[in-house]
Amino acid sequence: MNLLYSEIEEDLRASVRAVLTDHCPPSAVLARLESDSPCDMDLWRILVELGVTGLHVPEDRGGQGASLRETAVVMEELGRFVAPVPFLGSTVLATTALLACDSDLVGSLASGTTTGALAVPLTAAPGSPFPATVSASADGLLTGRVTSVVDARAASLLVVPVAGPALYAVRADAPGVTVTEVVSLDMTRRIADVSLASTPGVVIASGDQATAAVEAALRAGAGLLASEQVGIAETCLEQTVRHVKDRHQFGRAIGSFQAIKHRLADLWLELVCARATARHAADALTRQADDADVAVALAQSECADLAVHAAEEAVQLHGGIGMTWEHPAHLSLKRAKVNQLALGTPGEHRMTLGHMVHLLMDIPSRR
Amino acid sequence: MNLLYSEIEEDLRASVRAVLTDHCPPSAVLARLESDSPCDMDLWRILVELGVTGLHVPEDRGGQGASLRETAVVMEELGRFVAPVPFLGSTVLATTALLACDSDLVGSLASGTTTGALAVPLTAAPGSPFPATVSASADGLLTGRVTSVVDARAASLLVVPVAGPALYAVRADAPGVTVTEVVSLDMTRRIADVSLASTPGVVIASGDQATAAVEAALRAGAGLLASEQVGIAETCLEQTVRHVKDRHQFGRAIGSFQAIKHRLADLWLELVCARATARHAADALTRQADDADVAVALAQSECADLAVHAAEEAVQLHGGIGMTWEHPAHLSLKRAKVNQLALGTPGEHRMTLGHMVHLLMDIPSRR
Amino acid sequence: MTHSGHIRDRVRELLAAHDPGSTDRLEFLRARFDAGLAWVHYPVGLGGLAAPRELQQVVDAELDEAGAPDNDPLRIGIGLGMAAPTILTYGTEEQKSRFLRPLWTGEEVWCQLFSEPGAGSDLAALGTRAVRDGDDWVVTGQKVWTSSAHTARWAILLARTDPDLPKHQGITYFVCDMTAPGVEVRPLRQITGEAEFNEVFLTDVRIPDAHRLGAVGEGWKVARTTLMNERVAIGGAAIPREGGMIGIVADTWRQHPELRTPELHARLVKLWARAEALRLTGVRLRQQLAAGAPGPEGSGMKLAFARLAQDISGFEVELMGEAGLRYDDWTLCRPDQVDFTGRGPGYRYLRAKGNSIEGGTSEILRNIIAERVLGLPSEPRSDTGPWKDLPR
Amino acid sequence: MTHSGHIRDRVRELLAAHDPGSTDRLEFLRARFDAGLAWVHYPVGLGGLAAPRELQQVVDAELDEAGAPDNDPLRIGIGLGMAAPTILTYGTEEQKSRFLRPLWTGEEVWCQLFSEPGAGSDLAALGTRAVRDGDDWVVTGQKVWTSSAHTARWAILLARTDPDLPKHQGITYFVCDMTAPGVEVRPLRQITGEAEFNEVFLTDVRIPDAHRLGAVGEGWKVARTTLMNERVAIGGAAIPREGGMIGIVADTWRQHPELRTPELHARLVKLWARAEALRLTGVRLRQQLAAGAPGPEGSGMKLAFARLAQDISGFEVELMGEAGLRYDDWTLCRPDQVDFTGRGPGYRYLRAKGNSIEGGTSEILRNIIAERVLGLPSEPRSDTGPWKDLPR
Repeated sequence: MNLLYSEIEEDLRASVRAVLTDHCPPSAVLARLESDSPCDMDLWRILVELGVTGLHVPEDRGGQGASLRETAVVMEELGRFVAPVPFLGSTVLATTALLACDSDLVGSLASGTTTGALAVPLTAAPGSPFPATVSASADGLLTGRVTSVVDARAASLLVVPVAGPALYAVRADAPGVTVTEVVSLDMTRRIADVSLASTPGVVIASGDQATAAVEAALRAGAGLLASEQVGIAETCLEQTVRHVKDRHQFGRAIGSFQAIKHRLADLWLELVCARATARHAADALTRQADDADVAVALAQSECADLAVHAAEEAVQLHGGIGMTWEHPAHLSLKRAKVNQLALGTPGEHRMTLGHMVHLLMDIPSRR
Repeated sequence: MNLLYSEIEEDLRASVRAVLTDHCPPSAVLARLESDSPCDMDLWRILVELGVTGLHVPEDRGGQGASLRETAVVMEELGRFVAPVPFLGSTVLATTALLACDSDLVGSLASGTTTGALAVPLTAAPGSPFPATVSASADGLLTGRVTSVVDARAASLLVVPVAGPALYAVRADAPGVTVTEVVSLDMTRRIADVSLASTPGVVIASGDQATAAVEAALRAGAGLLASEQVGIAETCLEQTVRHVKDRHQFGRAIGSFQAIKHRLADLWLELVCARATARHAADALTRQADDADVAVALAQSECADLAVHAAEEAVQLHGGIGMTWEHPAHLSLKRAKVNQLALGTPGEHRMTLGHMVHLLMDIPSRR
Repeated sequence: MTHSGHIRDRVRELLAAHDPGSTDRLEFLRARFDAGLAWVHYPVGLGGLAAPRELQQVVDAELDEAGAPDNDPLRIGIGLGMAAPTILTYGTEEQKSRFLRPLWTGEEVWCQLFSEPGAGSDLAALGTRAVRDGDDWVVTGQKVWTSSAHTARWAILLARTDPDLPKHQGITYFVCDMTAPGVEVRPLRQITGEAEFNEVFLTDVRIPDAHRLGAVGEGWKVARTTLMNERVAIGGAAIPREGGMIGIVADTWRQHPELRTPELHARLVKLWARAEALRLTGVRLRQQLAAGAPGPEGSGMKLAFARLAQDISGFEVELMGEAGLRYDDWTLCRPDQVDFTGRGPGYRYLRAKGNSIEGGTSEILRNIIAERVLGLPSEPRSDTGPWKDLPR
Repeated sequence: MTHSGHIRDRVRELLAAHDPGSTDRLEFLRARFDAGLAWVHYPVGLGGLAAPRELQQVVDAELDEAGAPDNDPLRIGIGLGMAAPTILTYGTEEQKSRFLRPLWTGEEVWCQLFSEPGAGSDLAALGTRAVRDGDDWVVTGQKVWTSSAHTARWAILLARTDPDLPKHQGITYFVCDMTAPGVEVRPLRQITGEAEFNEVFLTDVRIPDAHRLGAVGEGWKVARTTLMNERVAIGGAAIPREGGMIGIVADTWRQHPELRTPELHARLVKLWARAEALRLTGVRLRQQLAAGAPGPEGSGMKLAFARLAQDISGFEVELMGEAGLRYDDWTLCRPDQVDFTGRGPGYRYLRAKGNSIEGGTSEILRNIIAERVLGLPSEPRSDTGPWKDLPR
């Protein structure tokens, strides 16, 4: 078990952070909020150049041959900047699903020439039943609807779970595909409803392999989302510390008031503990450890609520300015709140966790 | 609905407080902790003189003809002083049970000539099944055991639920009665295990009347315990406020440090809200309101955790001195913690509450 | 002293002379003001009859029954609640005659120019400058969190007239003409997407000395009257069980068994209990007020309400699951009044964040409770020197 | 510089000359000290070999394997952890020779006379007076929270030698003979019923100036060495999953289905997750230390541990139901060392309350994190004048 960041990981972080500092300042994210193009594809292309889309894909399948640990570090940085790029949908969810199949398509996602999305609702949790809202006709045409698919509009390749179970690859521009964006609470990572009507697709897995592929994607997604949540919390804490040092009221920096100091000390401590769980999840996923499921559920349990808490404290301790549209605090708040629902709520993960560590809920009946 | 304290109630409070200030200072309670006589019967006799044992008993049955509202005020004061008297066991639980029967015995409890106890475990919650660990033989002799009976050692009259259901009056000095004190977490209100072996008793109710009498006692007990919890919290807050004003560290009263101020402000606010629920419960019980059960469950939900929180803050904010045996902070802590378990935990009361207000837990089956 | 019978006579006379069914709304309101039935506890000639305040309820009820128009009090809340009592207490006779009638009828909307970007919790640190120039004052500065600024004709304004004095001493209170040159109002968008409030930029705005309220340098004292009247509203009206946000969430729970989990159930019932406890606290507070013995509990109501609203709305988004990912509408709009519960869960969640900031932050309220209710000592002060030397 | 091979040779020589199976325990320990194998990083002649500290593990492992007795480090923790490094750093040659050997062998137990009833969190405000009288100092005052005082031969003591200076400047550090006339030790009973600690009353106790550690008035600087060494222990040893309190509660849950409710389940799993998260945080901290890059995370471990222990033990009492009403034993006893988890739920609950007070209150730890880790500004200070004028 290695819960540290390696030197290579720190170098990777520095590269990603340099790109984001230059190309993804809060002003740029704010300016894009209500635009019709949800993702910043210019920024995405620069990140693709850096190679971040193939980190956890083996070299012989077109990737960098690193691991989910490195991908988790990228998630932390993207969380810090609330970056509007399809990393979760394409690099984490779709890529992990394809990796678990014998599909060659993974290479184009790893290289960034294609952007993908996994057609499941963003709220799907690891361990939930195989989604089966799309069905295939006898001649292999797909019909059905999947709601709340993350990063769907940016995707040219849809990885679609189909009743059977099976997993299909569908081109986003194929006949019968409709991707309808909905109004998202997190405008920096939007969701869309995907409809298929007699749409042609290619089977890439079926039976247990299809089920396992979706499960692997959801598990990796939930585990790595914990790292994003750590990144969000970290930036919220840093911004708030900076603000309370600068902001003077009653002749003092408000950060010298003890109640504020104690709240921020508590938040820092929560962050310290949550970070250990997020690293643990990324490490356990990488090692394919026996208790990777426990590690993922634990990390989500701790990190999801942490990020919301940190973002809420950031808004509160920025005072009125934190309530304004022009200040970036709400970007973190909305991302953190949506992440709390994404890939399993903390409550769902704790339910799973209790089950896995034999703290059963099997309750004798009462009134 | 009247959530205030009437003038009569305030007068009553003043009388009780005056007696307790004189006869029940912390030093006296501390001195009695490890003595073999758990209750202060001298203090009890003075309180009996005041008439507090018959407040909620009608005049034609030997009482004062006031109501549970007044009895609740006495509970608040007894809680403030962590007074070692058998008020809960005798005046609240046993008296209320007898009131619900056509038994003349209530008069002697109301007048204080007899001290009673209701033979149920202190953890029994309103709405729980009729306790049936004692059974009657064909010739009316009782055999069985009831654990954790509050104020049992001070009682000369035991009111015993018996399988059937029935309610029996049993003299504590009757043949076959054994009252074994256990080591109690709250040494100021001890519990004992009661055994009966072919013990003679008198039936005072049977069937639905017995069930209703026990339920009425538990409901009144839980509802009025909320007032005691308010009293505990109030005294903890007052003592802590006094301490942090006096105690200087770093050249300042520690009560001028903002983190301490904010915590005590929060505690005060919890107390304010909890007090409204405790008054509401006492008032609803008095009015025999339709939603008295809701009012009781709500009051326990809010007041039990409040009292523990207040006592824990008192220990912490007194620093090292609050951890010592000689300081009275631990008296409130132990009473509050035991009260959290007594007559239903906050969790049990909330379960009941959810049921009563139609927030059902009827959950579709998951994994 | 006027008694209730006399008041009813006056109402009847007003209604006889101005049939609500056929009289123009504004004409009726003016007539009502002139009849002393606007606010009966105000002096005669200023919309009142110098009568006991509680008789206003009689007037309102009778006029309401007769179908008379009201003055849309939510729309002109700042004028009625803050400007009017301040003008009445500190205004000159000319000021009272000029301002109160159109204020009450709603012909002239008022707003409040107090808070500044650098003076929020510490309002007395405000830096908007007013410099005397002949019969005028010349005012320059920036105000923020101003509701109704874009519809207002007048503003109550705090400005610093002497930066060499300690912060509370160099402030003066003015009435500012919002149509004067140099007044610029910009909508201030919030995290909900809408713009309830405005920023107001003042650039060399000329205010005649005749529009000063109270003496030069006495502005903080005058402002306390205004702010005390702001807080009177706290406690508010009685709400039924499950009124407000908790009712919305409870209904969702009842209607959607598929959203339930044991953990959410435990949290919901706990929130329900807290909401009901707070409601009962409000009931008890009103009973204390009615009994003429107001307790200090009022100071806590806003603090508790803010926390509860935030906890319930945060829970609601989690409970909604997939629907919680969505928002109703991000379109920028400028609502006339705020609706905490009318929109979707995402809106409720975001809007509730403001509850612990607006009208006194929760941190300031905790200070107030600790010092004024519990009597804990204040912090050592580091802001007692001249305003101009304060760190900021 | 001694390397690992040389160390192993020394161990072998020691074992050859003193067979652990047949040598008296104390004799063996003295021989080990004299061989420089007590604390290898100490100087030659003082129980060490001036070797790198990490080689101690090699020594300990080899001796342990050979069945050699140890010096019962938990019993003499204050001597080993606090007195020894301070004597090494500030002691005279005579002091080092006199004190370190019996300290290490456990022949002489040490205790710490720092805290006072009026100087807890604010230790530097201590008021125990030491007045020079010829070659001696005469010490009078009261100390508190002293563990091992009743078994100790020596104490490290802070006393005020100049009340006219600011509080940090007038303190001097002494070694106090606990058998000297005027030293009175009284057990201090805690809310658990037992007396882990003592009060120590000092009345005209004479301490020779030769037992002063460091210069007159430099006591605070010397004490910082002591206190820094106290904090090194934090982080502690690796524990397995479900080690400590959470394991006890989890086992109770598994063995007693009749205690379960959905609400308790949700709370238990949450506590389990927090316990596991804190355990992993400890693992990560040790990995950072091992990698030579200690993070500031250590400052938080005690704070987080205290809160978690209090929450788990509070939960456990609730979970136990009727059994939670009972206590195991209130009899006054004076345990040699504290056992947080060995007794019943009631004991665990009460004892855990001390976790957020002893060794630095949680409030002080939050201040430290806020100021040293987050870099937030300190409070305005009001205790910089002469000690004698400070409010208390």
